[in-house]
Amino acid sequence: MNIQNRYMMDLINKGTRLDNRGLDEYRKITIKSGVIAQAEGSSMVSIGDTKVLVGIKMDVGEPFPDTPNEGILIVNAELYPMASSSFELGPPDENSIELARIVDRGIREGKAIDMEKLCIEEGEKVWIIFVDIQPINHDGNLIDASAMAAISALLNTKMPKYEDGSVIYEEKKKKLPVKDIIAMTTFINIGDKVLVDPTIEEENIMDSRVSIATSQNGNICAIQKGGMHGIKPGTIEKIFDKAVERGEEIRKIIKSNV
Amino acid sequence: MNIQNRYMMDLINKGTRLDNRGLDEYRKITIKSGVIAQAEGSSMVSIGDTKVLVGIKMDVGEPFPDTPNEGILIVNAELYPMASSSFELGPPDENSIELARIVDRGIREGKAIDMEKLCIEEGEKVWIIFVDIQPINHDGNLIDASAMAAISALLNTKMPKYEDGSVIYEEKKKKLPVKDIIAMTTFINIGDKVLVDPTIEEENIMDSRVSIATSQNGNICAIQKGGMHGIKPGTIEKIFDKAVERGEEIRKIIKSNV
Amino acid sequence: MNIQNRYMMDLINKGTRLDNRGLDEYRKITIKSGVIAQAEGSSMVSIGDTKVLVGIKMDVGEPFPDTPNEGILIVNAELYPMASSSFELGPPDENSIELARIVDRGIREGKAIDMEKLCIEEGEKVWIIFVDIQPINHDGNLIDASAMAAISALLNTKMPKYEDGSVIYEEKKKKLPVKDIIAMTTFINIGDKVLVDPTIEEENIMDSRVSIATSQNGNICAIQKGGMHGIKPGTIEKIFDKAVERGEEIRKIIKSNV
Amino acid sequence: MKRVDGRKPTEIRPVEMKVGVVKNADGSALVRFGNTEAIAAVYGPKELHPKHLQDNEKAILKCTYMMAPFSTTERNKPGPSRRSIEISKVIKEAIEPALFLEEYPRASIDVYILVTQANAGTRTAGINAASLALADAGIPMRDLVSAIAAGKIEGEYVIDLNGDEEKVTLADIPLAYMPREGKITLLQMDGNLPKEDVKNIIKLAIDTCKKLYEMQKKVLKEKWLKEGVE
Amino acid sequence: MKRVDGRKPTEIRPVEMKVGVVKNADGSALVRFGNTEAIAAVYGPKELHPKHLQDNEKAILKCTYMMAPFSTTERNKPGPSRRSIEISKVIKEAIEPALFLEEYPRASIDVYILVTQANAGTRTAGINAASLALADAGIPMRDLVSAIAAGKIEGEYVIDLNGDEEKVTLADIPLAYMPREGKITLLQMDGNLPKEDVKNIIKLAIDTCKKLYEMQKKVLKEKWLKEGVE
Amino acid sequence: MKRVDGRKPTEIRPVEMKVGVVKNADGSALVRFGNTEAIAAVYGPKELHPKHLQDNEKAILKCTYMMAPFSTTERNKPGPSRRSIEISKVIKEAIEPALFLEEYPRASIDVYILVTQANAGTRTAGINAASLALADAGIPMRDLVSAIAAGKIEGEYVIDLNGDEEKVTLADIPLAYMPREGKITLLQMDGNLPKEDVKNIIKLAIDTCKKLYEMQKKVLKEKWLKEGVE
Repeated sequence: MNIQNRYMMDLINKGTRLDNRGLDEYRKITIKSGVIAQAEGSSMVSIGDTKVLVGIKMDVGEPFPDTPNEGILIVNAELYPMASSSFELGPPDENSIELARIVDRGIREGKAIDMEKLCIEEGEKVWIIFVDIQPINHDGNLIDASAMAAISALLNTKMPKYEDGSVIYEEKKKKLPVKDIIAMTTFINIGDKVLVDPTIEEENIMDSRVSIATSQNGNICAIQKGGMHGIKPGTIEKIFDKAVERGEEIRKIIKSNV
Repeated sequence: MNIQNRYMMDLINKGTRLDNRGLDEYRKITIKSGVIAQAEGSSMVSIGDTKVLVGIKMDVGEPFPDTPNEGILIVNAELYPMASSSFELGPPDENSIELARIVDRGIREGKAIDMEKLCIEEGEKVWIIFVDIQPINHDGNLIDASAMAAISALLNTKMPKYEDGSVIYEEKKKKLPVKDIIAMTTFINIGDKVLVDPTIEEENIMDSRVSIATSQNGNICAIQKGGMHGIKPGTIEKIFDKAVERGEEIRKIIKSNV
Repeated sequence: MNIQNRYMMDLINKGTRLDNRGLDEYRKITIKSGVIAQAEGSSMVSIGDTKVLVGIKMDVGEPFPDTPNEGILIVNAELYPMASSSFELGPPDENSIELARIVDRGIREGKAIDMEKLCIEEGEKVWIIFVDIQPINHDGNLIDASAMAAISALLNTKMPKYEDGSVIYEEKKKKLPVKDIIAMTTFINIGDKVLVDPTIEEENIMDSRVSIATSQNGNICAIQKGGMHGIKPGTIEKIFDKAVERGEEIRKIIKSNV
Repeated sequence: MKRVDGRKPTEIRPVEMKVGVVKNADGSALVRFGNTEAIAAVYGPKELHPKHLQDNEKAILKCTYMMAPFSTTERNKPGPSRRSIEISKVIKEAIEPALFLEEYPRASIDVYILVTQANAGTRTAGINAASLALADAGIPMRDLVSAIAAGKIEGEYVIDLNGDEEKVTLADIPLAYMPREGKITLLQMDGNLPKEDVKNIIKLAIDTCKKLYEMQKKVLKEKWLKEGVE
Repeated sequence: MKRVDGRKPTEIRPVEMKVGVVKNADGSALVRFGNTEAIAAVYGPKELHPKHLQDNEKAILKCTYMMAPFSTTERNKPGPSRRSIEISKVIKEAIEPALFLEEYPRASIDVYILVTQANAGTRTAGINAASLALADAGIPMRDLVSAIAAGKIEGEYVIDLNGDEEKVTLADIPLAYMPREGKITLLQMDGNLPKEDVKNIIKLAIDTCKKLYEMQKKVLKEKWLKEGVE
Repeated sequence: MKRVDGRKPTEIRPVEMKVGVVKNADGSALVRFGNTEAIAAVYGPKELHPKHLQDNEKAILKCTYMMAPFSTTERNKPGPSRRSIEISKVIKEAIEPALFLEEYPRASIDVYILVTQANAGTRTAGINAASLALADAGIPMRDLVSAIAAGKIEGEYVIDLNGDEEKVTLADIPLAYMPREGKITLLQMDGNLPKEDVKNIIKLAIDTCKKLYEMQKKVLKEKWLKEGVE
């Protein structure tokens, strides 16, 4: 382990971090919505130096056979090397797929969108919502920034008109029926310490990572453990408690930016 | 040439093999059908340590324009590296494509399936039969093992019900209309010797390989020569005679396992 | 810079070239049309040792939503390594895509084909024209050879019959409605010299490349600048004048071969 | 509460575990829970090629999870999907904590999982099989990894969901656990439940992992005994 | 003649230029013309891996132009398209003339352009941003590269076409120019016009590039002043 | 029996053979049988890059068979297909027996075949062309390889099936043969016939290969004579 990492570890063991934050403290969060003229909804979220842009596009298509009266949600993440030298050109890799699927599960399982309101004609035509996650700068905690930007962009979305079999993107009126504001909180553990909102340097030395999506009523609606080490059941339980608390705060920040 | 190969050559020239078989002798063959709950038909075939699992899936789709009243046969082989360190991850390579196409030609040209009985509505809807070949362990003679598993799986197949435009996989009654039991026999030649059922070690030193599919009436319905050496016309003729004989035996084994 | 390149440069500065041509002089051009029995139109063009074969295939499909009463033009180039050791196997790379798109733009913007005459049923069925560019030997100036072969092949094209929803390739009668004969002329500059019809050796030492498509009335309908150096506005203007002149000559050659 | 297949809430499906099912591999295993079956094969540790991909400080563990095309009711299109790529990643992260990769610098250990039958719980079946296959390959391990999914149906916590149950459970929580180390190595959840429920489901899954752990050890012991005899 | 958005024929859309927008990059910039916006980030010069791709005589410049899926009215499918591959190529050829690649043998300089909003003129916005990002990265340059598209509508030459205008212009001529060197580094045309018109449109585009050049220099100067202060 | 195109059963279509049709290649040839035409080009032997793909004991022969998109009645989608990948493999195995690859360790010999017109018999036309191209490249060969397909229509054995005949033949048997060595290097069959028929068809194909062999030798001799003169 190099000197910087050892120093970081020492600080963490003392309950503080390279950027002077407490282990439980987020970096500064800013949300700017409605930043993309061509998108139905959009939001740029910064958490410290991590910046993620999410745009929402909508289209009309056939529903899945098993949900003939529900809209379709498609979440996609592009880890374009512009945002980090750790990203690579090419088709989506396991990291970009995992990121998209975690955010997808949070929205889907948390029933953030009223999918039945997106049905135009049962079994024939429903709205498709494309949530495209585009990191602009990656300095750790992409998952929380992406989820926050996705929810903020969905809250910002106005649906285009659908008339005579075509989507009229020029006319946007109705808001997207968002039912719940999902909050995603990611924790990493290093030794026996648990940190929120890791920077990239902290992620590089983490033992494991747990991301938890919670809905407005405090329920947990998605979990994803990552990282190359195991984690104790007791630590997981503590993280659940924190996730519900933290989720409330994140929800407040998101709401105050609508 | 290394010592083991030289020793194998010596044995072969004396008319025997590393595993004490005669040149004309197959390894032990076992067939277990109906092993996959989710498949319409399935069979696991072992020839010595070579193990191939074939599953049959059926679906309904549009016929090809030039055969509007016939079902569609699709044969696919996945050389997943689980089964051999000589296989590689990635899209099908020339070996997996050749394997699938040899088996496909045997079934197709030998008219093993009554394709016209698979027509639901001429020009509109026909049954598609997917034959998926999945080697579990590759110790030589994949072609014969795959063909035997494919035919056995087809014989084991029960067609799902088709009702009101959808396939009901839960209800399976009618047997697939199998008309002919194709037998595939592969020979390799090493010098002027001809061997059946080669192990992987024998395949590694072979001059050439000839696979022959025969139908119940003793006709030849597909041939594929492989390998990096030429083969004499006289040897080919002898192989044809043996292929017809051997085919009879293989057919018996297949039938006794239905 | 190696000796041959230095010698080439010296010659060019004196106004001549390795193959004794003047800077403004094309190599010998030959056009042979109707060389592919299976194609609706075809042409093999040689410019010196550069040889390009273009074949035209037609089919019927749905029009693009924004041009419901127009046919569809698809231009594709395959830089198969048969034609040059600088080509590589694999999906189209930037060079093959650029080549196809330059030729496409010349034909499209020059309105070489009367696309409205290719409408069979508005919004439903239109003719699709596939222009496939297949270099046989690459000795420089692929762009001009490809464009010339494409136009010659289009002029050579007879449309198949369309009856009862299917294309009858066996019956070809009507000529493709070609309205304009586009001429493509490519110039390279090396230092302050401008050369037409570069060989591969000349392309290897060029500063920049400008390709210009002109239509029969002398208008410019497509430009593409390439190469790793900038070019002066004055040089560009001179090239425009030459392009219009040269275009006339090329059009004559094309016409004389119809 | 009676489950669709007659099981009790905390009862797992009939389990089959076998090692040595793929002769060519350095280690292999088959694990079946009812109509869910996975085969795992391990190749390695072996020198990694090409060399520029080697890690000088540890072995590189590669995990691939693949479903046979015939393993699902509707044919599963061959080739990797977004789902299978994510599962390959979480399986790797579930297994790696059990290995001493730092003991094999410049090497690779390749784990291939093939799902031959899919009726829910394929990733956990795959982890159980992979863990057995690694042990069968004789690779030193901190611990075996055991895995199972659990959920909540009609007010009761249920273990080892099958395909029908997966559609109605309030949550699907696959979990992998190293019993001796006392550590969770895989944890995912799809669903919507208060955190207390989630905690209880995790406890149930951990308890079941401990039972699977005993079964895994038994299978390995039998194999070693048999080998000793031969 | 009044343009659809009220501009005069030779008037560009409201321009925004910023540098340093991507912290991780060695240099970066954002350039916006109305509702067309591109971000460029530069990584390098740095040693190129794997080694067998290195050029012993110069750095290898790689340019990638990508559109965000939400940057267009109809969602743009992710991944490279024939159009984006061609544009990546011409952008590289527009930028390379400004660099001293021979100063960095065996190195690579990677330029990534992301179009976040597309309302015509994305390649020229991308070139302006890339040129700023290279300067922001402190890479020595022969000159800045400025770029704009021009055309002819209803008898008048017009600069900086927007999406609506792109559909009706008689020609769409994107151009990149190094003002101090006096050289055109990108020139393309789609359209149908007499050569005199084309020459005039090129002149108009060059004049506008000179103005953009001043804006680019101002943005860089401000950044350097600010850095000096800090 | 009269064939659709008026040929006798044992008559091949009009044949054209030319060498040196691709200047850039080390050797090249065009072979046409009626409306079936293939061009082959050979590059090599040359050092194989990257080095880790080299074989220290012999040259690596690579064969690629590709159909031009316009070579078929319905446009052939560009890029490799399952069919073309299989044919590339069997062509390689048809040609390799004629070469002394062990004479060129660490080298590669690349054979590219382009089918420009497809009216049945493209793989055999490709083999004839590849064999000529290898000889044209001056690569030492054990023997030339000649190839033709044969079948049985209306009770008669017929040689060199065309596209219409391919649809009605009881068997389609493409074969490649080294006449001096007396060895078959390609043999495939689609069809359904007693083994005696198959044997007879093979004999017919071998006889025809011997005639093609003479034509191939003549074309090469003419080329060498001409070169001697120049």
